[in-house]
Amino acid sequence: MSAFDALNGVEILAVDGIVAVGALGLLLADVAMPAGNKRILGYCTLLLLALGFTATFTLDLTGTALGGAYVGDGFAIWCKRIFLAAGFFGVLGGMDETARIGPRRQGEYYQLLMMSLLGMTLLAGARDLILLMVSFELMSLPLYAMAAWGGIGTYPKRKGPLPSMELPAKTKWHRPAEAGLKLYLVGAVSSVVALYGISLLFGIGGSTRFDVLARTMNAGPVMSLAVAMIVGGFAFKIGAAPFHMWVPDTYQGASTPFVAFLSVAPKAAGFAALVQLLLGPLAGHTDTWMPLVLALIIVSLLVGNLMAVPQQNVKRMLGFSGVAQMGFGLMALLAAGTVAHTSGQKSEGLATLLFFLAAYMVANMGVFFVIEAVAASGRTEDETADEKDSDDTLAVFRGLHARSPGLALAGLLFVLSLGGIPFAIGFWAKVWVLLGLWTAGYGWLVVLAAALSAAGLFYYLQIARSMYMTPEGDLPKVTARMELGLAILLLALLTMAVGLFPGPVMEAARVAVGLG
Amino acid sequence: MTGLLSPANAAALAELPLLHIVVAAPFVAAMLLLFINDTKPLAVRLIGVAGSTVSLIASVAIALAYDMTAGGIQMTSSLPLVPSLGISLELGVDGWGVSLLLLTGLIMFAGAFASWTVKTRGREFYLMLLVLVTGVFGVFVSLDLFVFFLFYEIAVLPMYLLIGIWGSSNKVADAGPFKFIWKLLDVGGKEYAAMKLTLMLLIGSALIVAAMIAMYIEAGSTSFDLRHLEKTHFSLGLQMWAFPALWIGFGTLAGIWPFHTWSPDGHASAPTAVSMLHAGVLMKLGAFGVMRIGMVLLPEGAREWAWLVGGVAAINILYGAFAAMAQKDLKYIIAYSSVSHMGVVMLGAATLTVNGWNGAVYQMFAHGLMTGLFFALVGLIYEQAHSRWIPDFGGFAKKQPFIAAFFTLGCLSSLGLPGLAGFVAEWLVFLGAWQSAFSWWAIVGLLGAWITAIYVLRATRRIFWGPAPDPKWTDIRDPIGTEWVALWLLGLALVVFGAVPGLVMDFIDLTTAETLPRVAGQALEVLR
Amino acid sequence: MIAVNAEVLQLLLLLSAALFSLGVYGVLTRKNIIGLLIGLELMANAVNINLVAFARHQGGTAGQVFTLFTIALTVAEVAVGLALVILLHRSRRSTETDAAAQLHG
Amino acid sequence: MSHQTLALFVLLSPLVAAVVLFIVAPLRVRGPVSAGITIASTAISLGASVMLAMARMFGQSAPNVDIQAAWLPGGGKVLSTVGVYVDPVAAPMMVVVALVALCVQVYSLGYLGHEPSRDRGRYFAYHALFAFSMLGLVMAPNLLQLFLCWELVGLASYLLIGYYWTKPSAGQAALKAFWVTKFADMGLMLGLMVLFVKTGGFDWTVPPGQVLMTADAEVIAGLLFLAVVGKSAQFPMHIWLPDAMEGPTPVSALLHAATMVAAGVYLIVRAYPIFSLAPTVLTFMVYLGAFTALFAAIVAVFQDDIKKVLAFSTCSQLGYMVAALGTGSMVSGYFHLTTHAFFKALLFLTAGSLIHAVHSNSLHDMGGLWKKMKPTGVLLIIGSLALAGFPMTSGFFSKDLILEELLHAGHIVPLIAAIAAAGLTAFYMTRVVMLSLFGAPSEAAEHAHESPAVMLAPMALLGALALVGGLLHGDFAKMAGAEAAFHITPVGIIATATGLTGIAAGLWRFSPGKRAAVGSQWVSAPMRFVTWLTGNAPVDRAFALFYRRVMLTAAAGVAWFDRYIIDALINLSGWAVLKGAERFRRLQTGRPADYIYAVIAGLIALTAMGVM
Repeated sequence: MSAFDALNGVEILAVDGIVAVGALGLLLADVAMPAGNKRILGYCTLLLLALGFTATFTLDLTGTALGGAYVGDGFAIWCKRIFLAAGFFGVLGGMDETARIGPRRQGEYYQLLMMSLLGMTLLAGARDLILLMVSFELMSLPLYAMAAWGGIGTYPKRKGPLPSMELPAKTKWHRPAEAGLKLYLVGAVSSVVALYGISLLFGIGGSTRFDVLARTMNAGPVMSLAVAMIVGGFAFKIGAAPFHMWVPDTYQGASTPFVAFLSVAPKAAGFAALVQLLLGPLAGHTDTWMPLVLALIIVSLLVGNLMAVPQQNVKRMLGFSGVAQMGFGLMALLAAGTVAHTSGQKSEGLATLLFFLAAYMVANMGVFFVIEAVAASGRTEDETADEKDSDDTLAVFRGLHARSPGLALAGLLFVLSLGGIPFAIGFWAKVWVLLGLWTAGYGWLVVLAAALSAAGLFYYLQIARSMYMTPEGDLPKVTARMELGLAILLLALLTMAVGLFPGPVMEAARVAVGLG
Repeated sequence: MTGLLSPANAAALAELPLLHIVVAAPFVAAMLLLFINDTKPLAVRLIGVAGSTVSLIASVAIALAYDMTAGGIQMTSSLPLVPSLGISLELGVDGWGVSLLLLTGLIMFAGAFASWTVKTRGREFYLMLLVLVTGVFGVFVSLDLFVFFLFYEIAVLPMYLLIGIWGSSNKVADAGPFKFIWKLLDVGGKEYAAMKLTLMLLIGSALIVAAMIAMYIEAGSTSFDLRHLEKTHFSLGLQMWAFPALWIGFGTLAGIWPFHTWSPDGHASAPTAVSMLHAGVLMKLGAFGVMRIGMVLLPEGAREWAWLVGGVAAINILYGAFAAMAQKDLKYIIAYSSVSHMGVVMLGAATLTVNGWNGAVYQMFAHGLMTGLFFALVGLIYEQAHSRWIPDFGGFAKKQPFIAAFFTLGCLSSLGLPGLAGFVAEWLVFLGAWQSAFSWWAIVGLLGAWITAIYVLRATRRIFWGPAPDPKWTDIRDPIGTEWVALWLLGLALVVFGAVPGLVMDFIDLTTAETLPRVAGQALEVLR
Repeated sequence: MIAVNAEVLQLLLLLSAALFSLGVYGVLTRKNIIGLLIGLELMANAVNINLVAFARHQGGTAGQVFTLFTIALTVAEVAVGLALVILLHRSRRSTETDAAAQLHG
Repeated sequence: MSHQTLALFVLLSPLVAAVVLFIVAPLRVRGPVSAGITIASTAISLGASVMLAMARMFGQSAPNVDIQAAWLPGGGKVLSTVGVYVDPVAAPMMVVVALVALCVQVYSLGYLGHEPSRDRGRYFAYHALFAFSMLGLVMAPNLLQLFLCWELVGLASYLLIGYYWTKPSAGQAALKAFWVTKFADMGLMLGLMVLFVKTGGFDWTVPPGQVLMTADAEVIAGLLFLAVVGKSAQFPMHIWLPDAMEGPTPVSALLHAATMVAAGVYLIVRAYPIFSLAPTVLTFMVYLGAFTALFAAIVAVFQDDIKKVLAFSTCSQLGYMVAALGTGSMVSGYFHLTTHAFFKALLFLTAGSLIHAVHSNSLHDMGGLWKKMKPTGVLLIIGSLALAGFPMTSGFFSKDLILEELLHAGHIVPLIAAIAAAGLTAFYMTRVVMLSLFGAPSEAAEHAHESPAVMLAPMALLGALALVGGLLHGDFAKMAGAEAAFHITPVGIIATATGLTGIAAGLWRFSPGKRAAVGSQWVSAPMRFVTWLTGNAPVDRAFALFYRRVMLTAAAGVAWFDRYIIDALINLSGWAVLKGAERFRRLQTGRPADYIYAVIAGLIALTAMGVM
């Protein structure tokens, strides 16, 4: 056995390599580059991500590497595509905002984003507890920093939840800092908890390798404890209730284009991690984890839909709606688990999960970008996003149909997609998930989910209402900046095109999980 | 409409992609509108009219091309959408579809003209309207359950914006002890109405999704094709819950009691053409869904639950009629009368007899024409009087003799006067009800028709008859210009299809005769 | 070196659980973010004890490697945390958790 | 022309007129044009009808005309047909309808001459519709078409009663007529349903090879009879008929005296094969008819409105017909229907002529008109004599036949009632004649003048028929396949004597000298109860109570229930969600410490779930 055996098959890490090298390259370029035109770094990032995305199609990334700790399969590749696409759109749509927040430091933002993406892409193929945790943290840590990205502003008097917390007028307050801190605190606790659970798994199974664990682990109370901690820890990442508390606050506090990224890519990664573990070494112990997932689904659906109802801040509303959406993702997992449990086979459940994540990515990023486009038009040049306290309430959309018909139409399309209305991509995602769930035998859950999803239109339609039914007053016309506009256009086209002809994409998702 | 074309010509006509045209025309028109400047209202209207005209012509052509001797589903075409799930854009039309396409074409054509006077944001209005009608046409020609559902949702959703933007708020009853609720929800407001309508219908469709998925899986998870599903014999267990699920899901749109409450507020708030389309056509989608999907695919379920379907329909008939009688807002009267008349449709469906089914489908057709006419008239009155409050009216026939005449015509069809389309439908439904296992339904239906006579004619008298109108109504007048189109078209259609019901009934009867035996089973043999 | 047999492993696991619980207690009760981070460290160290104990019990190196990684991860995590604390302190002159409680509802 | 073509002409010419007039507004708004089209079409109908009837009444050899076309399909077969059917039963009614319609239409030219042209146009369009529907009813090949037209004549009645739509009372009367008859029509619909279920069709004959059980026949006949009660204004559904006098007088003559109200009787005649299988219903008909005949006659005595007198008289006469049909003698009832059509139409037209002259319906406002309007007066007297059954007038023959049939069938009490009613009829008609023609002239009557020839001519024609129509009774019976020679019988003598007594009493009581006779103050104290009936009060009030207390209360209740229970439940759930969410969001305190609590608590919950 040669020392280099571990490098066998390392070519399947090509995409991860591109991202890693890109991240380091950006770091170097950032240092070398004069302060004036750091925006070029953004375009470089776009190029890199596009390159990586293309590579997932052109290169054969299937196989095993790192001595079995890393496996490239259809699922992992598909996940990578979602991450890279999310990164791509995140950069594209956020370019202006990033440049505005820190014109001289925008390179850091792109580096952090690339680092986080590296964590995600590695996570998608991890078959080893160590690699799983390392890549998980690699993904998480930059996000904490990015969430807190932004300037310090002064705000009008704000009411706090308690009298002692009320801020006097004109207090300096760093909204992104609060967003980052909350994400961090909940995230850190959760990841340590998950880590503890993983350490227990290691103890039970005696190995860090999934394939070994799958053979050696025995069910028991310790395992139940471990699984609960792992599920809980990762549920934080996907923002499933009751581990969702950071979601609305971070969404509201952080800069909108970042939230667009945060709301989709890490969640997809969280699902990837859950799938690796629960349908990998724990595939034989579905009785242990499926009740937990079921509980998370129900709580998420109820809490997310209920809490979204009274929100006036669009980003908060989307945060809660995202909690509910994650219920759908978990349903796909549940369906996949059931089939794995009963027949030991890969199932459509995973394919539905992939398709759902992609659909969610497209529509959710689209909404956030529309918010950003509208809010950005209300800002003056020297204002940064976090300084204006109210630029993302429902009121900013007033009369958008007249101020920018195109944006309004795109926004309508995205919220309808999120609401699961036909001929938008989100509809197919939800229906396919429900289809899988029914096959798995959770008919009652299908009815509950479908009904709550329809009821969820109440708050999605609030956005439509604000855009189409309220007079614009003296609000100015809106024009999205070029990059942002392009991102919105692309996402809208995707929503429409896949919504009209979902067949090929769904087929691809099936192929990715080894069906069809 | 049989025999108007020679078989050769009809066959040649059937070769054209008529079904695609009928669905695509409004959609293409809607897409065209995206590129039209809102400052050119005439161009917008003309495109709207053009889209609906093409659909109307195509639907007439479909009726002409349909081969009566062959029957069954014709003009089929297929375009796979999601091969792995067996979802494909299967189009085809049967006799029911032909008649309802014709109805939709007529109503939409009339509606395009009735929307002539939409003052603000006409482009978006026509766009939404055309998208909505695309969905309606789509439902009637879909042979794939999933695509059926897709179009169904498309037809339902634009209502939210159409009512919310162009609607009007209503004066509703005093809040009484519910002031805290009324205030929070803004009961009577157009946005309230729009939201209530949307949520109730979509939550209903959650049940449809569940039943649809269950049927798909039990049929082997290979295809949503209705013809495939029809061949499947679903287990009794599934039928016993899936049928009521479909009934409530689709029935919410058909206004079944007690899930009808979106209807009065929604119809009263909606702008003219939207009310016309919604009450005239969309509510029929619900009933069509119950019959075409629920009953045809789940025959045992339909048989087992017929008592409930018909019982609730009987409640609908009386309840809607009585509620209409107590209304003072003209649109609420029409809206509640729709609840009552849709009860007739559901009653006919529940009888599971040839006559009942023929009557049910014909009632969809007749009620569509009638209620379309009504809402067009109410729109005209409202536009001129800026009020729908009947106690303020009186003597309008002096200034609006033609509106009065057409309104009376609508009323007469509504109360089931022979010679008008409404009678044929009601008569067949009641006859079917009498033949069914629950004869008392027929008596309820007859009583409902009588109560209808009371409230519609009372309203007519209060609005149009009596001494010269109050001086404040100086501006009211008879229709002018394009306003005539809806009135003459729908009014004449009521008479023609009432006097010569065979024009449409031949189509309906063909499909009924083909599909009923599998639903009614032995019952059919006994009855005729 | 002490051999870690089953009894010892149990003791070690209990120790780790106790430490973890202490950490949780700290995380829940500290108002100061620094204190909270210390609690977090305790929890992370409980993980380390687990890993080391298992590694010794089962033999092999994987556990020890894992521990090393865990230590690194914890350090990185706390480093980011402290940076955020500094950011908070800059704007609010406070390191209490309640200083970051304006986004709510 | 073949009989088929003739029959089609009878039906289609008014149809074409109606369709043209309803659709082509420019023709309709011109009164003379509309009148011309309508009268021409009716004349064509009359001509064709007469030709058809002659062949059947006198020739005996003509086969029935039966043209049918599929109307409704059902399960791949024909459910029902429409068409024209002329047999000996239909033929005389066709003539009566077309003839009276033509007379009335011509008369209307004069009567409504002063109305705005537009309104006259509308009026004649309605007439065309009525002529079509009434002829369609008469010539119906099956009971379903009969029903279709039955409803359409109801519509025509509604429209014509409401002709003066600016008058609130006319509007109410139109609605009342429609509602009451429509209610009764439910019986007809239901009867047809039962008939269909039992025989598989809508024919009035039971198909060969099938047997209609007596019980079924009773049900069907009973239900059909319910509709007859409504349409032919039998007690207690007669309440709409007096109110229907709000319409123009020619309309009252045509619809509410001669033809439309007689449609009920015609229905029984037509469906006699079924009725004859239902003895209970027949007996009930005898009693109800006789009661109505007497009751309405009593009420008629106390009316001051000349049209109300005639309206109640119509009720009363229809009662005779119903009773006659109940005895099992189709011919007598049917014959009375035709003679009644002539003399009652005549009476209404003469009344219209009087009203036209004094611009009032009230007998108070008439008086002494004999001097001013001799021709009208003569015709009024002829009509009254015919109605009173004066020997050798048409009413004499037909009424006698009925009384005889009552005796034959052994219905003694109804017979007595009918004879009493005959006396009362003679009495109140004498009252009308005496008060209007010979009473002391009122102010209005001073300026009265005779009606134009266009009104007098149709009256004269009807007058002639009222006088001599009775002589046709033999042919009439032959056509119906019965032998009915007229004999002088004891019953006839008694009845005639009673009638003459009534006339004598009237002459004595209302002789010109007794001025107090005008108005209801002539009623003596014991008759107070009967005067109470003159307002039609008890029955009317019962119906009004039913409408207000039951229907409107139920409506208000349902509307309340809908808004405050059903809708409120939905609103309440919406409210609960909104409020609940408002409460629930407080859990999202914003304090990071609480968020960590949530994570730990969630973990503990998950762990607990997992371990258990």
